[in-house]
Amino acid sequence: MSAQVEVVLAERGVDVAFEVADGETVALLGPNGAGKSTTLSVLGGLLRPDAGRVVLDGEELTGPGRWVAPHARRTALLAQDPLLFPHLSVLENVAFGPRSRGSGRRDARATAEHWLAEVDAADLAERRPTQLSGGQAQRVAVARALAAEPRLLLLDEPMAALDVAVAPALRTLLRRVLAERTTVIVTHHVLDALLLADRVVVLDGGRVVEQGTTADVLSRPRSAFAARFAGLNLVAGTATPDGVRRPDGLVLHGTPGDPPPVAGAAAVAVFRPSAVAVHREPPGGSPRNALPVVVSELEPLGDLVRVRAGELAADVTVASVTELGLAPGASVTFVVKTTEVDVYARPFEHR
Amino acid sequence: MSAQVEVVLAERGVDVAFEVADGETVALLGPNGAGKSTTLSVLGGLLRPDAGRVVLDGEELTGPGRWVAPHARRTALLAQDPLLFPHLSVLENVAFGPRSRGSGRRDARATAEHWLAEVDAADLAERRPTQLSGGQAQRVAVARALAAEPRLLLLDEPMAALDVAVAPALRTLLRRVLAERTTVIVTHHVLDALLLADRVVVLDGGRVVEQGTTADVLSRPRSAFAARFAGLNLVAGTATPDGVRRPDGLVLHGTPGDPPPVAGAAAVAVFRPSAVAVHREPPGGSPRNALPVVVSELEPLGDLVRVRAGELAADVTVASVTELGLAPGASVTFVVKTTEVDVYARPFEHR
Amino acid sequence: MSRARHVGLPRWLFGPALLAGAFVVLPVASMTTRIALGDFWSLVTSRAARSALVLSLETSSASTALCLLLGVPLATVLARGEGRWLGPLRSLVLLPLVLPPVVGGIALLSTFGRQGLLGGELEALGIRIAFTSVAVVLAQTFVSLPFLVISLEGALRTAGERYDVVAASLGARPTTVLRRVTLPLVLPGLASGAVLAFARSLGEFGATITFAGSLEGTTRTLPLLIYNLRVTDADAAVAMSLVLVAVAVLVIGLVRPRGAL
Amino acid sequence: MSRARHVGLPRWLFGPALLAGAFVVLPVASMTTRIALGDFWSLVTSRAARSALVLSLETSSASTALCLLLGVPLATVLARGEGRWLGPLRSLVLLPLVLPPVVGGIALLSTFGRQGLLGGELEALGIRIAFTSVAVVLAQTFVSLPFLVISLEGALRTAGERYDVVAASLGARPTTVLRRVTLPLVLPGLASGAVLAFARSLGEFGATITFAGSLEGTTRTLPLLIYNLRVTDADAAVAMSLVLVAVAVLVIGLVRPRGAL
Amino acid sequence: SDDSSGEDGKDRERTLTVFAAASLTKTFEELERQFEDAHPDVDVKLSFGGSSDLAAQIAEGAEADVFASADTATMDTLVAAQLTVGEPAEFATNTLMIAVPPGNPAGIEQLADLTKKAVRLVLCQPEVPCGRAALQVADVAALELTPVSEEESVSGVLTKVENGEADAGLVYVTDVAAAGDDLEGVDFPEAADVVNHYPIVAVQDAEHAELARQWIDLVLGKGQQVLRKAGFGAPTS
Ligand SMILES: Nc1ncnc2c1ncn2[C@@H]1O[C@H](COP(=O)(O)OP(=O)(O)OP(=O)(O)O)[C@@H](O)[C@H]1O
Ligand SMILES: Nc1ncnc2c1ncn2[C@@H]1O[C@H](COP(=O)(O)OP(=O)(O)OP(=O)(O)O)[C@@H](O)[C@H]1O
Ligand SMILES: [Mg+2]
Ligand SMILES: [Mg+2]
Repeated sequence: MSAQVEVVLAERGVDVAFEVADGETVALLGPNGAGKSTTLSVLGGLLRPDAGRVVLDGEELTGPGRWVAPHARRTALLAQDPLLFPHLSVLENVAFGPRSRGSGRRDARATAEHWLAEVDAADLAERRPTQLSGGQAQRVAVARALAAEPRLLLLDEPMAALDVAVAPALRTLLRRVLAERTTVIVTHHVLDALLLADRVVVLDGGRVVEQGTTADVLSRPRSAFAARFAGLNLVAGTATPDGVRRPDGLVLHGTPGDPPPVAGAAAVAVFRPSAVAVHREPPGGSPRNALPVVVSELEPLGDLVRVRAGELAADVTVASVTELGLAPGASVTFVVKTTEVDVYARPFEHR
Repeated sequence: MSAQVEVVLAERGVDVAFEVADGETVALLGPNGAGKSTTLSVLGGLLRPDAGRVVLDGEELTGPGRWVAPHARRTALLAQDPLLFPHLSVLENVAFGPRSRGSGRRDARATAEHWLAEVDAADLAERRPTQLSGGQAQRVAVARALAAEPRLLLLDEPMAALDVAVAPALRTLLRRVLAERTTVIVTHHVLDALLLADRVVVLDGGRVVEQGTTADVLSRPRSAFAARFAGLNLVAGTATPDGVRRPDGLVLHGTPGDPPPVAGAAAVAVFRPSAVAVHREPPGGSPRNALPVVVSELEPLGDLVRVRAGELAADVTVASVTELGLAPGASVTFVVKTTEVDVYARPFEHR
Repeated sequence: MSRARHVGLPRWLFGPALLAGAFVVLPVASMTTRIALGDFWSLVTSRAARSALVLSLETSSASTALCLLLGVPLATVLARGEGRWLGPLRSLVLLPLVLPPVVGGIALLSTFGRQGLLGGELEALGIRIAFTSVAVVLAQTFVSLPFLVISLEGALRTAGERYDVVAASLGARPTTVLRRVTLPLVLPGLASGAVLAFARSLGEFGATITFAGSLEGTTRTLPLLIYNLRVTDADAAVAMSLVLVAVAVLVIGLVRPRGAL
Repeated sequence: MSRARHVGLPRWLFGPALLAGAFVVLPVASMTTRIALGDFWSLVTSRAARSALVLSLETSSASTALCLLLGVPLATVLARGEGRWLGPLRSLVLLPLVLPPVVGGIALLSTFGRQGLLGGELEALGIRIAFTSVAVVLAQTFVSLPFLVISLEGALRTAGERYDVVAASLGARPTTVLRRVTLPLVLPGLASGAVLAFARSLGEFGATITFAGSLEGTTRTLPLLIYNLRVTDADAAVAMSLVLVAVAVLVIGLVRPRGAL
Repeated sequence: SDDSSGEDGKDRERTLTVFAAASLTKTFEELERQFEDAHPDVDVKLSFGGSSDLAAQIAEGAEADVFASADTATMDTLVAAQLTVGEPAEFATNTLMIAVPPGNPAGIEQLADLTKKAVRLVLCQPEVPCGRAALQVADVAALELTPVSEEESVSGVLTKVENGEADAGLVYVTDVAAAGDDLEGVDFPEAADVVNHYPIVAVQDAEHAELARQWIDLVLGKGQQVLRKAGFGAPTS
C-alpha cells in the first residue's frame, strides 16, 4: 500500500507533502508542535484539511470534493493519548478492531489475546482501563492498533511511557511487525527511528525541512533538528570552496559530501561530538577548525561526559573534564579535524 | 521539608516505604505497574492508602485516623496525563496554583508568565489547551506544577513527549529548580535520574527492591531493573568465595565490592556491556568468565553496536559484527575479565 | 471503590443542599400527616385504585419505551449532527415542556383527533386513537420526550467525541460506534433521561385527560383518579398521591443502574 | 471550528429522529392552523394578557434563580458527596416530578398554608405566603427543582472528578475548585438544567392554582390565564398558548450559551 | 391583595376580590365593568375556578370578599366552616343541555339518543356538579348512559365536543350559549327536573364588607339581566 500525502491546514500553520512506498515505514520527526500529530490525524481521516489530498494505493481518501470516512479507510491510528474505551475490558478493547472489521467473537478474542501477549500484557486482559498504570495502558493501546490489521498503520509516539525493560521488547516486536506493513510513525527517540524506519521525514514549523533514508538523514543531517536528533553537531551557513562560512564570518573547513555544495549556496557542516577535542586555549598552527564556545552543560554519557555549548557538543573522558576544569560558564575552544567535517548542500530551506 | 512515606494498598499490591530528606530530589524508578504513580498519588493526598503514613516536615498528612485534604498539603502533583483545564487559557492554567495559594491577579499572572517562559512556551499563553500539541501540553503542565510553589513537588514522567531540543533545556531548568526543592520524580530515563536525582528508590511489583544515592545504584545496581536501567549487565545468584553462582550452576568470578557478599547468601555480579568481548567459540585457558548465549537483538549505539542476548548485553564495533557474522539467533560466548566484574551482597529480595 | 479520590466539598454547600432537600421533602411529608391510616388501606386497595395503578404502570412503561425509541436518535442527531437547522429544532423540542399539558392535549387532538390533521387518514385505516389507552401513551410520550432528549443530549455533549473518533479509526462503522461506544459511555445520562421520562409519564395529567379522556380501566391513570377523588374527598386524593409517589420511588430505585442518575 | 472531527452518524438514525421531531412539532403546528390571525393581536395585547405575561416572566425568572441557588448545592452534594443517605435523597428529589402538580400544590399548602406545618410560625412572623406572588414562585420552584438537580448531577457525573483532583493538588480549596473548575466544566449541563427549570416554571399550572390561586396581576400567570380562557373561548386559549411557546423559545434562544443544551 | 394590580388599578384605592365558579366567567367580567364604572375608586379582582377549589382556597386563607358557587353543596361546606357572613343568597339557576358539534353529525334529537351504541358521549365526572346533574337526569329518564370519558370539568366536555372527538356531551345551557358557533345545543324535557342552584355569599374576614354587600346587591339586582342574557335561569327562592 503506497501512500501520497499532501496536507494544508492554515489554522495550525501546517503545509506538508510526502510519500510512503508500499511496505515502507516512514518516521515523522520534528520538534513539539511541528505538525506531526496533525498529519497523522489527516491521514486517518479524523481531520479534514483546508487543501491537499491523501491517496492510499491509488484510492483517493481525502481530496477536493472527496472524503472517505475514517472507518472505511482501513487505517488505524494510535494517538498520543491511549484513550482506551473505559467501559470495556482490556481484552475487549483490543478485540474492538477485529470485531469492527467483521471477525467473529471467538476469532476476535483470539486475535486480541495474541497481540496482548505480544506486548507482554496478557495478564491484564480482564482489567478495566482505569485499573492500569500509564505504561500498561500505552502497551494495550499499541496492541489495539496492531490488532486492527490496517492497510496503513499510524503510530504517534508508541514508545512513550514505557519502562526500560519493555521498551526494547516492544521495539523488537514493532520491527518485526512493521517490516511487512506500510506505516507512519512519530517518535522523539533516535533509536526508534534507526531501528524501525526505512525513511524519515523531518517537519519543523509545519513544513518538511528534510527527508531521505534513515541512514542518510541521521548520518548526514541537513536540518538543525535532524542533527540534534541524531546527536550530531551541525553548523549552517554558505558554502566556501572547502567548507562552510557561518553568518558570523567563521569558516569551518571540511570535505564535500554528496550532493556537493555550490560555493555561495546554503550548506551545512556536520561532525560527531566524539570527533571534537576540547582545549582551554585556542591551539596554534595546524589546519584545524577551532570554535570558541562557552560551556552550557555537562551530561554524563556512559563512560564519557558530553560537554554541551549551545547547539554544539563534544564527548570527552571524565579525566579531561577534571584536568581542564570544565564547568558551565567556562570559555573553551572546540577543535575538530577537517577530515571529520562533512559539508553538504542544503536542499530544504527552513521557511 | 523532609518527608517520610509508608504506603500499603492491597488492591494494587503496593507496599512501599522510603524517606526524602530536606531539599533532596528522589527518583522513583521501576517497571510499568510497579506502583510509582500510586505512591505519588498517596503523597499528594489523592488516594487514601489502606495503611501507612505520610509525614511532611514532622506534620502527619496521612495516617491512622489522620487525613489532610490535598489542597492543604502544599504538595503539587504533575500527573502522567497533563490534564490541563480545558476551559482556561494556557496562562490561566499556570496562574491557577498561585491564585489558589492567595496571590493577587497580577502577581499570579507574572508568576505564570515567568514559568511559561522557563519551559519555552511563552508564545502559547493565550491558547486553549485543546489547541496544543502533545509536547506543548506537557510543557505547560510542568510550568503549572512549578508555579504552584509547593513544599513537596511530585513529578510523574515530566519529560515524556518532549522533543530532543526541548528535553535538555527542560532538564537544565528542572536541575536548577529542583536543587532547592524537596522533590519526588518518576522517570523511565537514566539521564533524568542521573542529572536530577540525589537518590533513587527502585520499585518492582509494588515493593522497594533497592535504594541509595544515584551514583551508587546506577553504577552498582543490585536489582535487575536498576541494572537494566543503568545499562549494566547483572547476574544474580548465591555468593561463592570469589564470585556468584547462577541457579544453573555457572559461576561468574569477580572482585567483591562494598558490602562484601557472605558466601552462600544472595549476591549479584555486575559488569559493563563495553567490558564484554564476543567470541564465536568459547576461548580456552585464561582465568576469564565465559557465558554461552544466543543473540536476540542488535542495536546501533553511536559508533558501536549493542549485542543483546536475553538480559545480557555486549558493546562491540561494527567491524566485529561483520567479522563474527553476528545476527539474531547466533550462538556465541560472552567473555568478561574477572577484574571487570563487581560482586555485591543483595540487600533487598524481590518479594 | 472506597479509596476513591477525595477532593472534599465546601462545608457551606451542605446548608443550601439541605434546604433544597427539605423544600422538596417537607411538603410531601407534611401532607402525609393529614391522612388517617385506617382508611388508607381500604382506599389504596380499592378496585378503582388498583386498575388505575396497573394502567399507569403499563402506559408509563410503554411511553418510556417509545421515548427511548424516538428520543435516542433525536438526541444523537442534535448532539453530533451538523447543520443550521439543528439550532431551531433543538428549541422546538422543548415545546412540550412549556406548553401547559392541557394545551398539549389540544395540540394532540388537532393532529390525531377525528377532525385532526391525520384524523382522516387514520380513520380510513380504521385506527381510532382518542379515548383509548394508545392515546394515553401518546400523550405521555409527548410531554416526556423532551426530558429524555435533553438529558441525553447534555450527556453526549459532556462525554465528547474522543472515543467515537478512536472507534472509527479502528474501523467501526457509525452504527457500531453508536452501539458499542457512544451509548455505553453515556449510560448514566441515558438512564437519568429514561427515569425522568418515566417519572413524568407517571405524573402526567393534563394532556391525558384532554386527549384521551378519563374512563376507568382504559384511560383513567392514577393522576386522573387522584383528580377525580380530589373534588369529593381531598384526603383520599392525598392518599392515592402517596401511592403514586411510593410506586415511582420504588420503580426508579429498582430500575436505575448503579451510579446512574 | 469547521474542520472538526467527522465520525459520521448512521443514516438510519435520521428516520426515527425525524419522526421524533415531527411528533413534537406537528401537533403544535396543526393547532396553530385553527386560529384566526385577526383576533390574535387584540387578544395577545389585551391588558389581562400583558399582565399575565409579565407576571409569568418575573416569577419564572425568580424561581429559576431560586432553583439555581438551592439546586446547584444539592446536585453537587448528590454527585460528589459520600454517604448511604444520598441514595434515598436522590429518589426523594424526584418526588415533584411524579406528583401531579395539583397534589404538589396541596403539599405546599399543607406546609406553608395557614393551617400548614409552618403556617403558625410564619403567621407569627407576619409572613403570609399562600395566594401571593411568592407562592407562585415557590410552586414553580417546587416543580422545577428536580429538573435542574437531575440535569446538573448527570453532567457532574459524566464530567468526572479528574480536573477537580488536579485543582486540589495545586492548592485550590474546595470552594475554589467548585467555582473555578467544577462548575465551569459542566456549564453546558448547568445551562440545560436552568433552561429546563425555566421552561417548566413558565408552563406550571396545577401547583400554582392550588397553592397561589388565580388572581389577575398577583398570581394569574399565563398558563392560568389560558385555563381561564379555555372555559369561555377555546381559540383564545390556543392563541395565548402560542404566545407562551413563542416567549419560551425566544427567552431560551437568547439566554442559552453557545453549545449548551 | 393590595400590593399589585393592573395599570388601570393604580389610582384605585380599594380592591374587591370576588371568587366565582368558572361558569360565571363571562357574566361576572361584564358585572366587573359595571361595578367599576359605578365605583371609580374600586378595583374588582376576579378569581375563577372550580367551586370546590375556590372553597378550599378560602379555607386555606385566600383573601376573598365574595364567593359565588355553582352548587349549594360546596357552599354548605363553607358555611359549616363558619367562613361566611350571613346566609348565602341564590342568584341564578342552570339546567343541562345536550351539546353537539356544529351540524350535529350524529343526529341527536333527544336524551334517549345518547344511549345509542354509535354515539360517543362524554360527561362530567360524577364528583363535580355537572356530572352529578347528568346522573340525576339519567335517573329521571330511566336511561343508562355509557360515556367514553368522564371529564374533570365542563370545559373538558366542551373541548371534546367542539373538536368533534365526541358526538355529544351533557353540559349547562350557559356553556352552550357561551361557546357560540363552536357548538350546537339540543334541548330535552327531562332537564327541567334537575336544576342547579347558584348561591353567593360574603366571606368572613372580608376586608371590604361594605363593597362585598354592594357586589352581592348588584348580582341579585341589576346583574340579573346580564345573567339571564347568558342563559342562566332565575333564582327559585
Ligand atoms: N486542535 C487544535 N487547534 C488549533 N491548533 C492546534 C490544535 N492542535 C494542535 N494545534 C497546533 O498545531 C500545531 C501542530 O500540532 P501537532 O499536534 O501536529 O504537533 P506535533 O508535531 O504532534 O507536536 P508534539 O511533538 O508536541 O506532539 C501546533 O502549533 C499546535 O499548537
Ligand atoms: N485505579 C486503579 N485501580 C486498581 N489498580 C490500579 C489502578 N491504577 C493502577 N492500578 C494498578 O496498580 C499497580 C501500580 O500502578 P501505578 O500506576 O502506580 O504504576 P506505575 O509504577 O506508575 O507504572 P507506569 O510506569 O506504567 O506509569 C499496577 O499493577 C496497576 O495495574
Ligand atoms: Mg503530537
Ligand atoms: Mg505511572
